[in-house]
Amino acid sequence: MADSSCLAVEVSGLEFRNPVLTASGTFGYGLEFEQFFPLSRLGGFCTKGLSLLPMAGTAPGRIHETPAGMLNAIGLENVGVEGFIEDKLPHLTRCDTRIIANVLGKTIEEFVEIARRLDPIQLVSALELNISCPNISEGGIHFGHDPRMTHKVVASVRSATSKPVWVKLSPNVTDVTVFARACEEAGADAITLINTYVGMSIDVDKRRPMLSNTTGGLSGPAIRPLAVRLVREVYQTVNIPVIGIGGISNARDALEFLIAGARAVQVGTANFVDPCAAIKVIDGLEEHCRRHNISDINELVGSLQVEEGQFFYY
Amino acid sequence: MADSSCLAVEVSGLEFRNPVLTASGTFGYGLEFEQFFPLSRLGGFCTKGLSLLPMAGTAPGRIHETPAGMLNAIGLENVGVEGFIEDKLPHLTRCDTRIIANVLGKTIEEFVEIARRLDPIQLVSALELNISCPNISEGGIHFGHDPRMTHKVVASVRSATSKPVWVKLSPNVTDVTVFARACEEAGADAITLINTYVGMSIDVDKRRPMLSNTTGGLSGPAIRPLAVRLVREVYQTVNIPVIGIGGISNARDALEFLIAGARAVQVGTANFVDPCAAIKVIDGLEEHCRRHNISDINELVGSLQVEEGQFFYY
Amino acid sequence: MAQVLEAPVLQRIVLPRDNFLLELEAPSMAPEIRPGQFVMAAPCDGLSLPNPLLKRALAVYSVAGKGGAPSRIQLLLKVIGDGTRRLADAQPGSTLGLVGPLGNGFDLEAGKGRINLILAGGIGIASVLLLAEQLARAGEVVELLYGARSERDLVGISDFEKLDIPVLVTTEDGSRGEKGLITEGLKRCLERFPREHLNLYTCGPNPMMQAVSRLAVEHGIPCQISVETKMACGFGVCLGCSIKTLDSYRLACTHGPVFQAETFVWEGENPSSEDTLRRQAGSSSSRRRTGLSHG
Amino acid sequence: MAQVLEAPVLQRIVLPRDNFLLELEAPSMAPEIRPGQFVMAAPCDGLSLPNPLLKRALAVYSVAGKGGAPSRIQLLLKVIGDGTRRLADAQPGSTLGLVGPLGNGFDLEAGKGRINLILAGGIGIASVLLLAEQLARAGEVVELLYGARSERDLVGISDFEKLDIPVLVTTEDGSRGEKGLITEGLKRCLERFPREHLNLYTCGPNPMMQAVSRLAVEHGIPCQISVETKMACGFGVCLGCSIKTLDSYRLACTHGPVFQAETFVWEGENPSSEDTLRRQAGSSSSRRRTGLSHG
Ligand SMILES: Cc1cc2nc3c(=O)[nH]c(=O)nc-3n(C[C@H](O)[C@H](O)[C@H](O)COP(=O)(O)OP(=O)(O)OC[C@H]3O[C@@H](n4cnc5c(N)ncnc54)[C@H](O)[C@@H]3O)c2cc1C
Ligand SMILES: Cc1cc2nc3c(=O)[nH]c(=O)nc-3n(C[C@H](O)[C@H](O)[C@H](O)COP(=O)(O)OP(=O)(O)OC[C@H]3O[C@@H](n4cnc5c(N)ncnc54)[C@H](O)[C@@H]3O)c2cc1C
Ligand SMILES: Cc1cc2nc3c(=O)[nH]c(=O)nc-3n(C[C@H](O)[C@H](O)[C@H](O)COP(=O)(O)O)c2cc1C
Ligand SMILES: Cc1cc2nc3c(=O)[nH]c(=O)nc-3n(C[C@H](O)[C@H](O)[C@H](O)COP(=O)(O)O)c2cc1C
Ligand code: FES
Ligand code: FES
Repeated sequence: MADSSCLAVEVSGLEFRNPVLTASGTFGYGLEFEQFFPLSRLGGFCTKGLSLLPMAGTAPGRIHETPAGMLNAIGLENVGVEGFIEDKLPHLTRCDTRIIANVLGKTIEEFVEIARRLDPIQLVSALELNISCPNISEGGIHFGHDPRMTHKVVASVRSATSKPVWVKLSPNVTDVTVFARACEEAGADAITLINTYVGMSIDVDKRRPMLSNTTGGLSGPAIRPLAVRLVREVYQTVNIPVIGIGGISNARDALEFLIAGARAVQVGTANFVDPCAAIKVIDGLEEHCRRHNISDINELVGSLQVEEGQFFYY
Repeated sequence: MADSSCLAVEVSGLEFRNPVLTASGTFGYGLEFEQFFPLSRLGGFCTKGLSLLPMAGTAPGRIHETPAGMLNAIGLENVGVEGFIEDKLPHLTRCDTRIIANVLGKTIEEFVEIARRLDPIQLVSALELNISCPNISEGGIHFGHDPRMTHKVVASVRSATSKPVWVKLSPNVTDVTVFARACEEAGADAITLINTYVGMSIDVDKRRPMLSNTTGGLSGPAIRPLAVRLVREVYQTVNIPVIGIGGISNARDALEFLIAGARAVQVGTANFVDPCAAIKVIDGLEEHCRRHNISDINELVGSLQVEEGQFFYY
Repeated sequence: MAQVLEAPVLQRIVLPRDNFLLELEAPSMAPEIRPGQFVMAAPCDGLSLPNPLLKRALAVYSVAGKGGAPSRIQLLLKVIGDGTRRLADAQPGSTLGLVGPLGNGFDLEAGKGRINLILAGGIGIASVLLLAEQLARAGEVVELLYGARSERDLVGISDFEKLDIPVLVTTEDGSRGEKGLITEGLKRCLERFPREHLNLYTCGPNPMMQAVSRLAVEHGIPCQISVETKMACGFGVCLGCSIKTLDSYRLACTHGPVFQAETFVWEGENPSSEDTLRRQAGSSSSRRRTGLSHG
Repeated sequence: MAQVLEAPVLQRIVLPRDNFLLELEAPSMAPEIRPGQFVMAAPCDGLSLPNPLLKRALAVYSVAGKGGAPSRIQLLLKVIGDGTRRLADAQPGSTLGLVGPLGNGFDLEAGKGRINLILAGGIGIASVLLLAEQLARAGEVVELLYGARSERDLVGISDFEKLDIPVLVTTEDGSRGEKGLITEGLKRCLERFPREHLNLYTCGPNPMMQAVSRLAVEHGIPCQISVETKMACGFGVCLGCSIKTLDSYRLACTHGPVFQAETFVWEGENPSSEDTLRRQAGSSSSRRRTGLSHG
């Protein structure tokens, strides 16, 4: 059922059996989910952000739930690129799904070095550059808030790897299309968006931030309307494919992104709420295609019909 | 009880009996709420955005509910500044609360002209410049996304009125502090934030936007963590007072803003959910002060305690 | 004057096809209700945030109470999405948060001395029981034309029969009454009764009300429609519930939810200025005209 | 191997002070539960979005079933905020969404041949019934020290008494048992029993567990603590539930929720490198040492 071909999509030269991936930082290194479903059901998954060296992350007090969402400041705790290659990948050789390595450097050189190390790794289908993490002080969001830096890091990684390069954009900017264009010009193969919005919650009795890091990234259904709009804007701006993320919990949510212009989607926070959320999204998309007689889900991509000019009375 | 002096605050030279106002566009012209409670309970209220001429707003399909929030594209339907002065204000002469005129122009000249017309009106305590409405194509957000334009419109209005000038900022920018500083330098008396985030929802069966205007502004609890963080940033940047808005439904929510640095708050979308929401916020603040032995709510303003430097392990 | 209150749920009756009847204790509100008015409602569940966030508009189906002024109100609702799902789950002993009464309701004057046809589609029935009751009590001629997909979707018929109001049922699958659309029933009424004596009220899905409106306007019969829009507040401050009339946008909550069919512009309709003039002419003449027949 | 399932609520028992016991049908999960493990839980309410969004961690209080393998699990919960409010509202006939069993649970080996003192504070009792049961069944010496604010906050005592486990109650207001804090009870035990024969388990509010830990570490008594943190997933992927140990951050969900008192760093504690060395030394020695007394 899940493999029925009506859901197949192509992104950056790669075939995906369906347009549903799971988002970086919400799916561990994939292994943790094998107890819930075969990873081969997925279009693919994005690893937790990998840095050159392992990182321990921020102090306890890393998450806080908010209305229809959550704040996180994990501080990119991860096993490092070598740890991933040596300790995690050997267990993934038979997972039969596309693995996207989400990577993060503090400098361009680090980004390039990580890309080089992953380049020979067959099991990794593509790189997703996280230039948008709000939770570390160096790197991350710095590359994502200055279009020249964005261009530079993308171009550098592009020339350091033979794999498709996806760039994950920050929504915390005035005009995301500027960054999308910079990525396209620098040779990116796809744009993924959105990463989280910077936010903050306060314990009003203690008068202290809920997170040890003071601020964190807001994810979940709360931000979905913002993400859908940004995906639409980027879809209208660039020619490379767009991968939509932000508050997707079910097939209806995923369809919003596809119709807005996303070639594929990623399920994030919903994996915490229901470990099988991504599978439900896939099943729901197939059901939708059946009900609406859609033989190829690509028909839906960018199919939003917008009414002509609204008129205002004065 | 409500008038107990522990809640009194001063903003831009004006005394408010409590720090709870109601937000523009969510409280009509005040009159609609007289059936629910005496307006004198409030610190004050902000009128629906007033333009030079009346506006009919956008076509039907103006609102859509989203997780813990709602999108709106009202298109600034309003009676116009003259309509307000002639038809609404006469009924407000005995409301005994502060009226803040939220105003909006398509050009600097319009802003100035509206300010001039309101200048002699005693009942209006202050002007709140809406340079951040996402739902009209001219004016509004254009002034809010270019710091030079922000400076220009604020300085122009500042010299056209003797009333305090508050400026309402857009959150849809990379760095809101740039705009806050521009306002301060141009002579603004207070900063109010946030206005809504631009978002979009899609009817996936019809493949059409849920709003006739395609995009709309996201408000409600969903955006509160984002608003709290922006208020904190602006509080740390400027010396003029900050008025916090965004998803406040109860006293706890309001306290987050006060502790983050807001001198006063505005209740918006919650007025729709419960017409008495603002009153509950006021009662809850008083209760909080009593429970925590706070004799002056100003003690709380900006009282957030942030831990020193977090350490990361590598 | 609308009130804000928490009303205890006294009774919850499960009806076929996801329809529910809730009876609430609301002694301050019940006597104030006029036919066609509505409340904004949501369960009080003790959570810090309601889900969905916004209350939902529900017509007051009926008011009740032993002797003297009514003290209870009844809501009849069909589960569509999350808002109605949560309302339908409200158990006796729990309470609903209400704001109301809201809206203008139906103009009963227009029905004086007329043959009043009430056309209800589906859950639209919820808006018209009080109307039927008051018209009947005032001695006016009233008939209910009630259309639904299937027999099991019909709710509340006995409440109308108790008032001795003739009920003409049409179902799309013919499982009860005439098979077909309610407009077929209306067309037959147009043959049965002199048009100039007719007065219509309608509440139901948009396509049905649009079809009824078209017939009414074509034949110059006054017709009041009770429309459904998304509403955030229900009392005129969010400006979110606008609908289009021939000369301006209006708010469904405070100007409506009842509008005249002649001046209402349906979604997708784009009346040319000619149409506008014709319909406006028709509208004023239909109001003045009394003994005139279009044949 | 954790499972994802929808478990029907069979029974809901209302206890004093906002405590509730829920019994669920979960035949595939019940036999897998080890003492100290937990589930992530939320009601299935048919809405398109859960509210709150995230499930809540709940210890498995007990498992039950007629003959053979257990088929039901019991959750004991106290209403704190929205998450536990909604769980407590779950009626028989409804279902809970569960993920579990999760976490490593208690190390029962450590209790072999020891005098096992279980120190529970408040709703912390929920994590230790299965532990007590299995220790008792294995023939180990077990005593429960149970502290709460007041008599009415004590829940489940009879479940321990049924197992013939001595229960030593302390309440802050003295309404039942000894008046005072649970650490007073512990101090008396330290006098009653040879320390080198003791083994502690504790679950309760952080300040209580911190005090218990301090006593245990001071006296070189092994002590397992079951900690509570905010959890988004419960199975090791959000990395949100980290706690600090002397040498690294650890995940409360997959590395815990049970940790050794000696290596656990409490909020606010900032062990100097000296402390660290001392405690690490203490910790390894306390494990090796058997006949040594600190006086
Ligand atoms: C003045 C007024 C009076 C009303 N009176 C009643 C009443 O007495 N009884 C009653 O049951 N309802 C009544 N309604 C409708 C009710 O308010 C709900 O808004 C509506 O049923 C959908 O709310 P929901 O939360 O269940 O669905 P939502 O979650 O808001 O919507 C679910 C999905 O259904 C679609 N949808 C919305 N409305 C309808 C519809 N009518 N038919 C089909 N799909 C729809 C939405 O676009 C959405 O995709 C009234 C509405 C108004 C404006
Ligand atoms: C491994 C594990 C096992 C658990 N087992 C159980 C169990 O068996 N039974 C049970 O009832 N609970 C148990 N809990 C706690 C439970 O998961 C809830 O998280 C907690 O009670 C708060 O959830 P809530 O949604 O009700 O409150 P929230 O809305 O999340 O919190 C409400 C407010 O209370 C504060 N708060 C959170 N936790 C506590 C607390 N413990 N005491 C006081 N204030 C608090 C929050 O900071 C917030 O301000 C366990 C937790 C963990 C991690
Ligand atoms: C706990 C957590 C950790 C995350 N870690 C990463 C990360 O390492 N790299 C990254 O690019 N995005 C990370 N993200 C962002 C998600 O991949 C996703 O972009 C975001 O959460 C929005 O999607 P959602 O609303 O579906 O969660 C993380 C998100 C969460 C909630
Ligand atoms: C329906 C609606 C209409 C609004 N109209 C205006 C307006 O005219 N002028 C303005 O400055 N802000 C307007 N706002 C923004 C609110 O004043 C407020 O800044 C925003 O909604 C965030 O607060 P909340 O989350 O409490 O609603 C409007 C908001 C809503 C929901
Ligand atoms: S529903 Fe808010 S104005 Fe009508
Ligand atoms: S709760 Fe998600 S990793 Fe522990």
